[in-house]
Amino acid sequence: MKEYALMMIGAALVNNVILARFLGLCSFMGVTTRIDTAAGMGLATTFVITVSSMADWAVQNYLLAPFGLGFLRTVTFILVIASAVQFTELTVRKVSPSLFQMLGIYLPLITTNCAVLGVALLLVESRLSFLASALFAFASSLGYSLVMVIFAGLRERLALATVPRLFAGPPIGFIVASLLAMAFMGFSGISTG
Amino acid sequence: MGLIERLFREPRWGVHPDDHKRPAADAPLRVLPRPARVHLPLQQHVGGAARPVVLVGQKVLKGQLLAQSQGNISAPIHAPVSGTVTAIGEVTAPHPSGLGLAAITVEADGADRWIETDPVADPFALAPEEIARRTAAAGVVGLGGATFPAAVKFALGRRLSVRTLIVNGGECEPYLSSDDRIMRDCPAQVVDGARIIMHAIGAESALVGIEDNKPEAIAAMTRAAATYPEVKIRPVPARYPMGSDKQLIETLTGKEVPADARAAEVGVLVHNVSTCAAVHRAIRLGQPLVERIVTVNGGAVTRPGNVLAPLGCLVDDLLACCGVKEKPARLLFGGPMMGTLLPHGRVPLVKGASGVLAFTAAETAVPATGPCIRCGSCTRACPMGLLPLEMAAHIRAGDLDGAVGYSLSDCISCGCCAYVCPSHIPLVQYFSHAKGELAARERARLRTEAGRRLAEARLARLERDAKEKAELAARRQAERAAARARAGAAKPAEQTT
Amino acid sequence: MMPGSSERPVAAPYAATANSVRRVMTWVMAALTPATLFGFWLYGWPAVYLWIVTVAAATLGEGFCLRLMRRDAGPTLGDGSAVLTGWLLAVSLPPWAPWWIGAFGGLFSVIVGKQVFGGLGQNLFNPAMVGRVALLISFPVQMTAWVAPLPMFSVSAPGPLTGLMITFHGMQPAFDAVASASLLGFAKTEMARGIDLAQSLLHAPVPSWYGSRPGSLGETASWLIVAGGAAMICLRIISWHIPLAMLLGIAVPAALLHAVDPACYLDAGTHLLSGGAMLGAFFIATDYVTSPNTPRGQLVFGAGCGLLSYVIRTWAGYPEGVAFAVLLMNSLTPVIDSYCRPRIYGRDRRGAALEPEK
Amino acid sequence: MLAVVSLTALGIALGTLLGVAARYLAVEENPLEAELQALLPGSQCGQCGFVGCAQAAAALARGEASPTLCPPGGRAVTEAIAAKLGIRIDLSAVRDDGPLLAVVAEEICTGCCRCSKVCPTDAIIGAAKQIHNIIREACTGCGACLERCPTEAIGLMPMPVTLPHWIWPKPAVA
Repeated sequence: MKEYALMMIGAALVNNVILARFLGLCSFMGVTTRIDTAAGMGLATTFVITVSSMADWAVQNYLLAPFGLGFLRTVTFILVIASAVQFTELTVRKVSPSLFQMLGIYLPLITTNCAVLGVALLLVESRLSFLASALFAFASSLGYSLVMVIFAGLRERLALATVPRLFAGPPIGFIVASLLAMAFMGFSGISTG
Repeated sequence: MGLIERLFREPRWGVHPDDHKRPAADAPLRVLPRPARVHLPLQQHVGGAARPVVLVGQKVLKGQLLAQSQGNISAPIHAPVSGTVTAIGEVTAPHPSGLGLAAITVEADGADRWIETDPVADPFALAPEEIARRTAAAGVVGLGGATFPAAVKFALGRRLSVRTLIVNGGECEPYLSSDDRIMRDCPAQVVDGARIIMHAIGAESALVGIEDNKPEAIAAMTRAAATYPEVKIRPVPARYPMGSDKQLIETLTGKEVPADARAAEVGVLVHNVSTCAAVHRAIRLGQPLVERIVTVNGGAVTRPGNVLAPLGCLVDDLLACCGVKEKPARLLFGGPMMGTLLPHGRVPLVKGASGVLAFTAAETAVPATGPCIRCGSCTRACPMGLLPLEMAAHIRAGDLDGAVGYSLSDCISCGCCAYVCPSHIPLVQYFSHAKGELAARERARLRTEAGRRLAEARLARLERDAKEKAELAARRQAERAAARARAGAAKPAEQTT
Repeated sequence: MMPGSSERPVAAPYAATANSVRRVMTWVMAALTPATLFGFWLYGWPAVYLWIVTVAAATLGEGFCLRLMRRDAGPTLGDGSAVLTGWLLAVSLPPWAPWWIGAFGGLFSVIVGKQVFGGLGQNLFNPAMVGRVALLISFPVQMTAWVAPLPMFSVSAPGPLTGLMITFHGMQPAFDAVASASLLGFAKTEMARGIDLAQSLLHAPVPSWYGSRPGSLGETASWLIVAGGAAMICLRIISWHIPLAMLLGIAVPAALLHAVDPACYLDAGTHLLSGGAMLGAFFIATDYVTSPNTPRGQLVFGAGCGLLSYVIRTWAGYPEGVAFAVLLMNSLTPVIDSYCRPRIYGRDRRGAALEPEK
Repeated sequence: MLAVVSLTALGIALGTLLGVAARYLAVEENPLEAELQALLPGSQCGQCGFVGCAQAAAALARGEASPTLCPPGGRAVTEAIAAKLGIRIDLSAVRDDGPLLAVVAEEICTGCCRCSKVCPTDAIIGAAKQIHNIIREACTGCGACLERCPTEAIGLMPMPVTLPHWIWPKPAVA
């Protein structure tokens, strides 16, 4: 029990997908202009990461590993991820057309969000059990969503600030991201300690 | 205030500016020497402008109707002096823009002859509708500054069966003391006016809210209301903006007026003390609203005090009456918190002006605006529970819809936020600007929509025209063909014969 | 137009408070002075020099940035915010840290923590804590080199000249003050070595009631900090929400876990009185710019700061977590602000109009 | 071989799943074009370069036209279109001098009636050989009448500022 908790905290905060592993930066900079949008993106990505990680675990352990098809891993994983994304896209479009409009191109682009494939590949390497990998994937994506929402809040405020022209736009975004990463370093040592 | 009290009895809203009410409030009431001419803007109230019923050159008596109300929400204008109508044209409006406003100018003849009035001995024998009619005919509007026609409010109160009349003697604006003066000098008129209004709207009781920094007014009003148990005098804490309807209602009754709703919907109606006195005069004496008490105050004034002045006299006349120490650097109608900036002193006194403030250059000097440090002072001060700093930040960035998302429409422009701001950000101006822009946008939208309707109507008309023309042409052709056929038929017949 | 007024009319109100940004900053500095003077006395001349270097670096950094942006530096420097940033950073540094720690920290705080965002009021993170955390992760050795108190004018204390040597020329190993440890750091290393608290605390550095213990320049005298904070609350410079919530956020979990297992977890009193807890609660977390501005939001923010401080102190790699916790909660401030809004008059919490009550 | 088979099988399986999902989660196409047309002034003035507002709306929906295309609509319409299309545009680039009005110079007007025939909102009144007049409330300031006037008697001017239309200026940023 305690191990699971520690592992989840580690996945969500200490080794945060965005701030420590630097995955998923495209959507991190792309859809964090408003808190609502970022939360929607976080939810969609959480769903995709969790579902596709579970599916990928099954594919890995019952298909690829037994038949020695390791070289097909990336292709199959992307296939699974793309399907999950397609499903999510259909769902979002049905449930919340406004969110669909706001996410725009970034919704289908979850497919190429390296956080998704990254988590799946990390799981293969770590050889966790099914439950553990599901929890790890879920925690990772929660960490992703958390950082997305935080960053969206910060950018909402930045949009109103009179940032010097030299830093306006992406530069200040990356400075904020770096300061955020610095703050998240405070968590380091939790899962190992 | 004790330390413990300061820590734990923090008021929930508002500010407590230095009130500067004395010595002006204590000076006895003066009467303005009759001005040579008066200018009466046709719009001194909320609603439609009045329509002139006099001609240039016509002789008028004091109290004679000059312009009648126009539309459902409007108020008539009466002559405050007897004399001759010399012009119907534009004068400078009491407005920061300095734009013009249509007005009737009356040259005083010095006689001050009243027109024949129609006093009522027992107003309580009149039907409520008759009181409303007479009040409307007398041109009484809310004298606290809102200038909403009083009679319209009566009708509203009756329709929504209001039970409590709240008489607003808050006068929370610094410097102003005209309501204070009227309560001290003629409390009987105020109480009688309140009782007449109660009769007109069918209210059971009246609560008179008076800020506790006016002990003399409270004493005088208590004495005057002693014989009428239904009129209760309620001292309220002196805190700006206690004189705002919503805040006074909440303080006196504990009820909160829902957003976008009127006070009458929670069973109360608010009238200012000066309005009550004006209703008293309109009914008991039959006199229309032609004069008012106005506070002349501010650092540039030599003898600050309250002056009974005819409407339409110039600000310069009032200042001359009270004396000016130095050329005022800023002139205001109303108080410093919500008052109207005047472009110059040649602006006529209007019904809603409770004070004329003349400030010296030293008093108007404000520290330079700094950046917002998000201290939250404005949030704590806002009596409406808004977030002025967020709204202003969005407006500054040009995001008006963002400000609307922070409920800009609930802002009452009381000025508490800008008053407390340590960075001296003109928050209210941001909000006024945004409200104006949004209104302009709405007007543009309506205009576009009307244009579209017209365009569609035109297209339909053109189509109809074309169709009719085609039909007509077809009919003509048919007729011609028929005629030709007939002719053809006749010809062969001819041939055969 | 009136004489003296410009073409653009000015809107009401035509009255303003005597309060100003400068007055606020001045009061905060005044409230911070006793604890700082105590730190000077406790750690001697090196502390004074470090303070001067840090404050000067912050001020110069601000002036430099304003010059770069071609803005008039006078009024902005005059409001005292840069001095306060440097000051807050200085009091959170190890008192005998070399001068370049203060200089780097001061510059980093003001430039990266504040001016990059557009100056006062625009920054998203507390500038002093940005500087402190940047120093802590860049120079962990220097940033955790605590000294035992050597009160000024005592026999073994370094004089003004020796102090100069310490600050500007690196530490002099001749002093036995060197290489002491703060209580939190001590407990953490002992725990890591497998010695439980019941054992290790027996020979831990004993904190004295008035704050004579190894620690940051101005963080040790909790009673002076509390006095300064209380003065600020009375003057309405800050409200009580953040400090109270933050102290509770540290004390409640500390008390609970200490009750569960005293051998593993320090007690609440120790947590409150050590490290930057007090300074953080009264002076750092209460920074206007980077904290929420509604009471409810401030309670959430304060509790979050306290809780995260405790979590980082107890489980993470760093012995002190206040700076990280404040930065983390700073980053959440916009989110807190957008969800904790005050109730608008005539509306319910969600913003819908109330039902009229007759 | 196994690889091909397994991949194909996986693809077919997932494709079927998605197909089923698409059926259950189907939504009607967004009637974007009609919504856009509702935002445009509808005066068919042609200043955007399209024949009429319907054609402009179609081009907008296809993404072939910029939201800034409508001069009579001004900034308000541009903002509304951009919001509908979900794009951000720099509004400062849009010239908006506020609403415009057409005015007839009475001393030059010959009463030829040509302008009133092209006015999309029927805002021009006047009989032959009579001086024409423009109904302020109905004029959209599209300028269609300007080119038609043989004597150049019609001009556009900004709507005059009146008291209720006066707006507080935005405070100068410190």
